[in-house]
Amino acid sequence: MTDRRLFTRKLDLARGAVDMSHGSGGKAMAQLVRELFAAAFANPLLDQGNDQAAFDPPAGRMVVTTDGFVVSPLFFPGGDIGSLAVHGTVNDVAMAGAVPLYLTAGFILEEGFPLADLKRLVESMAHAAREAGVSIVTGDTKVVERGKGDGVFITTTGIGVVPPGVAPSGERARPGDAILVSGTMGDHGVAIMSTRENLSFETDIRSDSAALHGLVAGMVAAVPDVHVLRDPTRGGLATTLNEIAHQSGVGMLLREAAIPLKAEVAAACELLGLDPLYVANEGKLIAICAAEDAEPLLAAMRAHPLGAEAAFIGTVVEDSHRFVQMETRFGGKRIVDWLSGEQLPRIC
Amino acid sequence: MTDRRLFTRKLDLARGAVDMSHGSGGKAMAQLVRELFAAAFANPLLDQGNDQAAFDPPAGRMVVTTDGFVVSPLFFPGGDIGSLAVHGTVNDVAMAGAVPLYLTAGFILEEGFPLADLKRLVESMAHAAREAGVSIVTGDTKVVERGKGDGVFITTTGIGVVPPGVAPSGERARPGDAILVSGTMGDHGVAIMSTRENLSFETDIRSDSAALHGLVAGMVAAVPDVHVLRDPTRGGLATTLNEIAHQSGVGMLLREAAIPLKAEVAAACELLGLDPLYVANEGKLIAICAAEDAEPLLAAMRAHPLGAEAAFIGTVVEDSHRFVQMETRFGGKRIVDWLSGEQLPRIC
Amino acid sequence: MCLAVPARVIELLDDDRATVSLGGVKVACSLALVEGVAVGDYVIVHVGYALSKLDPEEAERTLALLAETGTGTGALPPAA
Amino acid sequence: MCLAVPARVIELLDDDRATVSLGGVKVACSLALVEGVAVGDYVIVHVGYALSKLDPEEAERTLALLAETGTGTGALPPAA
Amino acid sequence: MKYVDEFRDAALARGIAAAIAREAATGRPYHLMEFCGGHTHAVSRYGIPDLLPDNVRMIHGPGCPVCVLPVGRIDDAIAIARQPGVILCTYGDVLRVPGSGRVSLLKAKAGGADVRMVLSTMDALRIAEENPDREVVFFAIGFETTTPPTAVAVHAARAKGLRNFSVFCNHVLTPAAIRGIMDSPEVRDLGTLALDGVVGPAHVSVVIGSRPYEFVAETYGKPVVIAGFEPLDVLQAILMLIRQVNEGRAVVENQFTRAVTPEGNWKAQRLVADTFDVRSGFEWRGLGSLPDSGLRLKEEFATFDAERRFAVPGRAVPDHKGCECGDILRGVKKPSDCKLFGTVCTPENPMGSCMVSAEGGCAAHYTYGRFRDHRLAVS
Amino acid sequence: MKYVDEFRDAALARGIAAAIAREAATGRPYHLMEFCGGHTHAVSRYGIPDLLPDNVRMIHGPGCPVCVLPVGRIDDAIAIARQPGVILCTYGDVLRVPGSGRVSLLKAKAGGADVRMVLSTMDALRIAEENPDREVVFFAIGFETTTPPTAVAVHAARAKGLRNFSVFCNHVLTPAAIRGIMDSPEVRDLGTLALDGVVGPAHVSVVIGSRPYEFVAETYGKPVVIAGFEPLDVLQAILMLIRQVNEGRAVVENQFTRAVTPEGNWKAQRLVADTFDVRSGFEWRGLGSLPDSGLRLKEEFATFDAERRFAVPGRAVPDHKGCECGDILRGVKKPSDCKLFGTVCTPENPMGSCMVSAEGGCAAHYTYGRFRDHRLAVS
Ligand code: SF4
Ligand code: SF4
Ligand SMILES: [Mg+2]
Ligand SMILES: [Mg+2]
Ligand SMILES: [Mg+2]
Ligand SMILES: [Mg+2]
Ligand SMILES: [Mg+2]
Ligand SMILES: [Mg+2]
Ligand SMILES: [Mg+2]
Ligand SMILES: [Mg+2]
Ligand SMILES: [Mg+2]
Ligand SMILES: [Mg+2]
Repeated sequence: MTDRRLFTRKLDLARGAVDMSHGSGGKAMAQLVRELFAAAFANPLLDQGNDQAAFDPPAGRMVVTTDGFVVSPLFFPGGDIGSLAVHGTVNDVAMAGAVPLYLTAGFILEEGFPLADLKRLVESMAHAAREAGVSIVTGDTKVVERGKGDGVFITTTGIGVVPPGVAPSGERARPGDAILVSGTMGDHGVAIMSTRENLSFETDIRSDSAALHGLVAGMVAAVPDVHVLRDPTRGGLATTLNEIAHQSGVGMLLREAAIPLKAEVAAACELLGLDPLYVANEGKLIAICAAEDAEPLLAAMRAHPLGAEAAFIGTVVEDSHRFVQMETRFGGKRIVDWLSGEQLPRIC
Repeated sequence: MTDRRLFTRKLDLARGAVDMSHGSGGKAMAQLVRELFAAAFANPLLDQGNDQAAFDPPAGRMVVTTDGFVVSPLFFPGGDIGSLAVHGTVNDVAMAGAVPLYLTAGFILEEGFPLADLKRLVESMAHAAREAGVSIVTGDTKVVERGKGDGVFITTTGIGVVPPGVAPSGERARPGDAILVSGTMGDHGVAIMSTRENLSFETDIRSDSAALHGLVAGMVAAVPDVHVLRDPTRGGLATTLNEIAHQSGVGMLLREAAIPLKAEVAAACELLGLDPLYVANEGKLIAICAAEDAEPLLAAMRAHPLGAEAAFIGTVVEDSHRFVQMETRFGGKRIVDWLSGEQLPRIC
Repeated sequence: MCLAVPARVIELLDDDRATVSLGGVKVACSLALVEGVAVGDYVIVHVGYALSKLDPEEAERTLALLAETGTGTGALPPAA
Repeated sequence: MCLAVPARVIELLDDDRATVSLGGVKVACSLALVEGVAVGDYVIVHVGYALSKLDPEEAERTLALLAETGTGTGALPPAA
Repeated sequence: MKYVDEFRDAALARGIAAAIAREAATGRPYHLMEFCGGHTHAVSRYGIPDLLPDNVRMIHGPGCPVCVLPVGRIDDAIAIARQPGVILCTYGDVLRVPGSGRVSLLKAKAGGADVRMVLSTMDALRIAEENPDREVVFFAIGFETTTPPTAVAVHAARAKGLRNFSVFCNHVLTPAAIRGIMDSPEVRDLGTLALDGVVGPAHVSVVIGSRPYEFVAETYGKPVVIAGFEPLDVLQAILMLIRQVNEGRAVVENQFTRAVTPEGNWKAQRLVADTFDVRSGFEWRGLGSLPDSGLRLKEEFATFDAERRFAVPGRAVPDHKGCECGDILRGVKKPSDCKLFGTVCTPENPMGSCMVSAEGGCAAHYTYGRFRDHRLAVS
Repeated sequence: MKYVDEFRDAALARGIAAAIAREAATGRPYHLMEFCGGHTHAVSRYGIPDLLPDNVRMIHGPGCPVCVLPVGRIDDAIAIARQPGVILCTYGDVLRVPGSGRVSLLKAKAGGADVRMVLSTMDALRIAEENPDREVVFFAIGFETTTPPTAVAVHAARAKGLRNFSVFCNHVLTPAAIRGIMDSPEVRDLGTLALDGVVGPAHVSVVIGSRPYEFVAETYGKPVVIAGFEPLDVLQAILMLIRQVNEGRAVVENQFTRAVTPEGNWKAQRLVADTFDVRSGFEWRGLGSLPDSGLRLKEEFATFDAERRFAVPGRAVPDHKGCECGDILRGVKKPSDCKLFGTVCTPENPMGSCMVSAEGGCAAHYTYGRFRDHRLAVS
């Protein structure tokens, strides 16, 4: 029996819109799932059509992570909420040093959302997953009334497996460790800002949104004992380093001049009175390792296209106050504190 | 170093409200996570404070499942969105015959949502997880502007492990199989409806929201080869049976008189012109097994408090049209079709 | 569209309204279209309004007739 | 609050507005508060308005002075 | 549920069914039209055809107010709903009915119109009171059963001095529809629609009584039995009609004596008469424009009349091509006679209103009874 | 970034720092007040104290318009924002400033008020045009730099005939504030605030020129150097002040010659004069009510004046207990002198406005410089 028999008319993916029936659990929902999600994400586990995916566990420690994505606008230079929802979660898996295997995806759709847009971002999501070598193995769809949502929210969960001997974790930074970043800071946040109606400026900056597990694979092959890996997303480099300092009970000393920054990102931040160290990234990572591992780790990073501009930006120090400090380009010293309040809402 | 040093003033969980800074990735978010989520969900994996949880894989096939929860109202007779988000996902894990182990939780909060309500439902969630013996091992929080969300949406992902020899799946229903349900139909949906402003009626019906993995454990111990397990949530018994019929390429024949139904649920449906077979359940399951296994399976179900009213409601038949048919209490026959459109939005 | 249910009046409310009960489910309904309704009466409720009282004796008569008909002894009900 | 940046005018727009560029980032700003601004000029931009032109010669003079000062040879700038 | 469950008793049903089989064993066919959608729904949902002998055939009638509403009126309601500031309230039944271009009120809602489902006119009034700066329009549809609650709302709105409440009135009258059927060429001239009797409206008759149907017996010589909506009520009415036919009688009989009297509810009738005027003609899907078949608000309630307050397209729009709703509503075709039935047209993608309402002939047959088509096909 | 990066050069900074160290080696202290929040921010962010000898001490002044706004005016803005139909637009700086009961505009927004951050008065005008049925209020705050854009908006609103746009005016004048400091008992009588010179406003002076500060030198005998906001500008101004002090001179000098002239921007000044009247007195946090220190819309723009259009509480509200913002704004206390600093009061939970704006003394010290307190504590 074919689908044609169950769904007499194909979803109008060109001109249709989400309505409440698409979340009702009935045939309209089954059709949306079948003709859009299952078609785009097709893989043997998902294709079974159960409410869950079953798989044989891989050898090695496993990791699981989850992130919700509420970025506004949904489509932005360099990506969209669909690709971001894949990259963001793949990266959180990768930050455990792990190889990502499976994703789950939960959609919360707002009544009236154009199916054409939904199709575009679901296909972008499918593309990102294929590129990253992960399968979207199960999912869920809910629909909320107009005015109770904002187009689309996506929550993805990622599952991966960690190679033996690899165990990066936020509490493993030790005084003397080297702090590395994989590339320029703030690209994603600036790309988002450039699209905001009340900020709008013109720039060639695109989001750096990318899946980092390939980069990480090279890194842990070179330095299995990397102490910390983390992606500086919301809150940017500054906040992420403060989190790590806090978790590990250490201080840090950065060199402003060493932090990679695109000139246009710096200029956009100047214009808006923002500090690029607080601006979000979606395709960059921070790595912290023993001082003697810094050279080979940096080399491994630079050997991967996504780490070509990797840099050694500072050192972990002993500090009971857990301050992240920075030698400014100007020659003075300052704290690089947690983000307080918000720099810009809804960047991921 | 204590939290007091990082957060100078405790979150005002009595009178405070969510604002955009709670989703910014900065210190306000860290505090919300620490003082509310981490405090309520505390467990060794979550306590590490990483962006992902790592664990040693259990022996046996694993399952993963995800569901978003957007129920309105957030608090309803018999539960709330927090307990529902645990039960719903634990149940989707259990419907694979699996033992649930870990949950992840993604929150999408609307600016202005009272922290007191958030605390209440987070604690309800924590309680439900403890009762179910699962740990919430990682999570995520986003905040959207007022008018772009609806208080709280929660997406949970569950991970579990399947005992050897157990492999229920939606495509395994075979002609001749027995169709069982674990109890009365439609309680959850009627409980939700009774709270809706434009429907409001008075009834003692409470949601049946409950974690079914304990019931399932007894069932698969008694009949490891149960063919299909599924929880008839959105779309109710009718839609779920149609899904299974479609997946397995079979028909079904139900006996209306055998389907357990509370008198008040029947009355509420009569009043609203609804069919209880389409009304959602959150603590009930459908089991399909070989005819000869029906007796022991029913006995195992009835031995568990959540299956005390379990019943044998029909039989799988050969039917190239995959019709689910029913002998009415009245003596006639009719189709029990997929839900078309929506019976009631936002019940889960 | 003409869905209506027979419900028992369990409480008279102000504003010409009443609480009625159907199988234990209670709901408010308007009495604006009927007269002389008392607690204990059954009314036919449609879109939130009682349309008329239900006559219990006639209901019994109908059921009796149905029972008789089944055994071939039933007389016809009277012409309207 | 008094944040302002020096930006180069790259295009005059209608409505007394211009596109200015700061390090390659382009943004629109109002010229309502300045006069005689031409493409290529640098202006001080504050909350979306050009507040004045920037004098390139004075900027050079200041930088020269800064350089000299560092080596102890610098004269003081003139009193305002 | 007292007065409900008793009328769904399977044992009694078997008894009546036996009596019907016995008494209908005359070698002749019985073509009985259930006028009401409520009866259509009961027949399908309880599987009544399984209890009837082959020579007793039920014909679906035009008694579904959602189904008989012409496409143009749906378009008008959508046009009103889309006007800025408007909240359009209506009963759930009508939300999914496709207008022109297959746009329904539900789709208009997804597109941004503020359309709200209400269970009662009281809810619409409450919404108007709660939203003084919005225009609240109640899209009123229904037969005589549903009209008095609309009248109550209009009077209450006037008493409360509500200036932001109005009614888009689509109330219609059942006797006119029955007359339309009886006067149709298929019944009168062609004889293609054989009609031996009519199962008459239950809840409509609660309001207007059984008397308004006497013309059917008197003028057209067809027996009528007013019947309740429970399946035993329907079975009993069928038996009563068969007896009239067998005896060559044609009168109006009342099976639903527990709630219907010859006179009906005078209070409700008076209120309706005080609130509405009969339109000289009103368009019915399938039956065309029928004289004296629709209501509109009286002049004195003009400020509550959405048709006078809002510009509506007011265009007559033909049914969707290929949709046989019109013929089905007249009883001259069965749902399975429509080429689109179950293939192009399903409850998820209805091409016509008969596939929308649970009381529409196509929806009832699709949802509950379509297995019978296949059973026939293979037998 | 041309004209930016050059003024952040580390090599040049080392040269100026060496010159300062050399020339300040006189055995006497130098107490220099940077008037502007922009300077406060630059000093802290670039770590300028690390480049200065111990006897050169920078004192934060009252030049942060967000910080000097009294609590009562925040309360007024919140009261306006909460009125039905109002959209309150303002610059981002002010959103987190706590009013009474620690309620900020951001919290009011979370509570349902429609508060929008704008980057320019043009955005507020656009919002007013796009929402003709809403009342759009621009919460105007700022010094002479920020006032002309407000004036442009008011004139544009009049030209466009906008009836739903108004301004809640809190613009204040810097010379009055400097006079307030100079006249304060700590400077004049008690001598508890030693003041050897003032780093004068950069962008304010772009608009009003350097001349309005001459009274500081003439009346109070203190040297002033108008300086740009880049760190080299500040360093150079410090050197220039040290030289004046060493030479016993007290004049107004201009370091920011690339954008400041003695006369300033006449076009902007004229527009401001045409739009606003000077209030006879206006309350400054820390300085009390200062004569001729605030602006309000002229009578002819009364319809654009939110203070005349909306009822506001207009209550004077004392600062939060224990908050030393007032003393810090007068320069008589350092942030670390406040008992609440860094314990009860942090940027996430500010008790006073000085902990909110990046240009507030407390926020700048907390965010960039507080490690120095601890360094001192252990050394
Ligand atoms: S099946 Fe659909 S298209 Fe055919 S008559 Fe019925 S409603 Fe119209
Ligand atoms: S630290 Fe806080 S409380 Fe103390 S003066 Fe500064 S702003 Fe006021
Ligand atoms: Mg995560
Ligand atoms: Mg993440
Ligand atoms: Mg699901
Ligand atoms: Mg929206
Ligand atoms: Mg991360
Ligand atoms: Mg699931
Ligand atoms: Mg589920
Ligand atoms: Mg399920
Ligand atoms: Mg996260
Ligand atoms: Mg909301």
